[in-house]
Amino acid sequence: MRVCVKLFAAVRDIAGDEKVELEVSSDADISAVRAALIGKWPQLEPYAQFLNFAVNQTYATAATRVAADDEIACIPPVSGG
Amino acid sequence: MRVCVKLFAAVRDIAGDEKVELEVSSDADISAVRAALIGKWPQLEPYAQFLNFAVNQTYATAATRVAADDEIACIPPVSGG
Amino acid sequence: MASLTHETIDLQSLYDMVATPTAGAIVTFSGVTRELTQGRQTESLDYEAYAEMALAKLTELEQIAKERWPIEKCAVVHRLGHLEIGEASVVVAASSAHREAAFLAAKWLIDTLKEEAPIWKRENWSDGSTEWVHPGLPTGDAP
Amino acid sequence: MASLTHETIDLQSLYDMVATPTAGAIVTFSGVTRELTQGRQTESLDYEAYAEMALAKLTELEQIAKERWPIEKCAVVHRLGHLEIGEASVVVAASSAHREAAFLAAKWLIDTLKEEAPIWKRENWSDGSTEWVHPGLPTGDAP
Repeated sequence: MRVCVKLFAAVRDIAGDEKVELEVSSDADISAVRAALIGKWPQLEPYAQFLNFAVNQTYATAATRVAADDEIACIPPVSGG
Repeated sequence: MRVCVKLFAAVRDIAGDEKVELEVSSDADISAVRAALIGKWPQLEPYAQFLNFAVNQTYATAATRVAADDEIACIPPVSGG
Repeated sequence: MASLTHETIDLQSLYDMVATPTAGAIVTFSGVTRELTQGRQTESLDYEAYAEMALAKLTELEQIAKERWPIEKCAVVHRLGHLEIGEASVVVAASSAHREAAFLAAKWLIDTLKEEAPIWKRENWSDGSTEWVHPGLPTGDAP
Repeated sequence: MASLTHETIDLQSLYDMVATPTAGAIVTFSGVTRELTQGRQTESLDYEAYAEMALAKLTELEQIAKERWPIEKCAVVHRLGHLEIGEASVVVAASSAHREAAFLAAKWLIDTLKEEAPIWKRENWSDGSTEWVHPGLPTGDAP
């Protein structure tokens, strides 16, 4: 299936877009989404372990399953405040 | 000697004046000033142990000696803030 | 930058007093007149001070706070005279490079001024009676 | 009462949001753009957020704070977009009957939003370079 992932800050700058489409298997979880993202942008590889993800605006774990219509976002380490 | 004592809040209301003159011995300390104050207004007796004093705008102890031209103040328990 | 005032305290002006390019954190504390104190209805308050000593004491507390925590600046202003419900009786502000120090200094300043500054409040209760607040004094027919 | 804004944050309006007749204490925390960060000169900052989630997260933190401490109200506003030195990037306010709770809740809110809110800042250094701040990411030729 095809999922859409929102990107922010340095990750968005590297990918050059605020939103990317990734092809993942129909039973994909966040670890599969992460792998697909790194596969598309190998420059992100050193940061892979530091990237969190959110599904439908809630922090997800590596095992969180995703569906094609989920709102998925890649959340690099935050620095608000 | 004659010393002048500034009064505040409930103590001032009881004495009816914001400034009182008290007659004390020439080697008087704050405990003597306290005793002279209570002697003049026996209604203050229940509160005597709760009354602090300041000499020249600094908190004093019972043993602090006073002079005729010192600025002496009776400081009942504070409630600012 | 301690002061006593009979006017409404302006929070923004306290903030501006402690703002500085090296400060990344600014904490303010405002003490506000409440409607209910231990179940009794307060109509208004009056504050009075031994003004010269109170100002010296507040200035001394600011100095101690600056020695004790890595703060950039701090300021304290205490209101005197008649206050209606909801008005601030005291505002403390502290600025620091990192937030911990500003929080600790502001907390210590308000805690300590409440114990040491020669300032008193009088509760004007809604039943028409008034009462100087002297913590620890025997109650009942207290002055 | 969480919000995100591209405008200057008004401290007084945050104070007014949490003021209430039962509150005797109001604490505010302002996070301010500093001129120097670890020795480097900052020219300005830009903040961006995953806005919908950031707003949901700030609202959730306000709820948790209200459950954890006896506070009356709390409010958080985070600035987005371009900020000059000295401007507030975030303001937190909390009110409570007694001061302890307002201090603790305000401190927890700023500590926790810095860890959890999906908001990022970009340092615009005085040498003309810019850098997204991602704590923990490998440095050097970091993105």
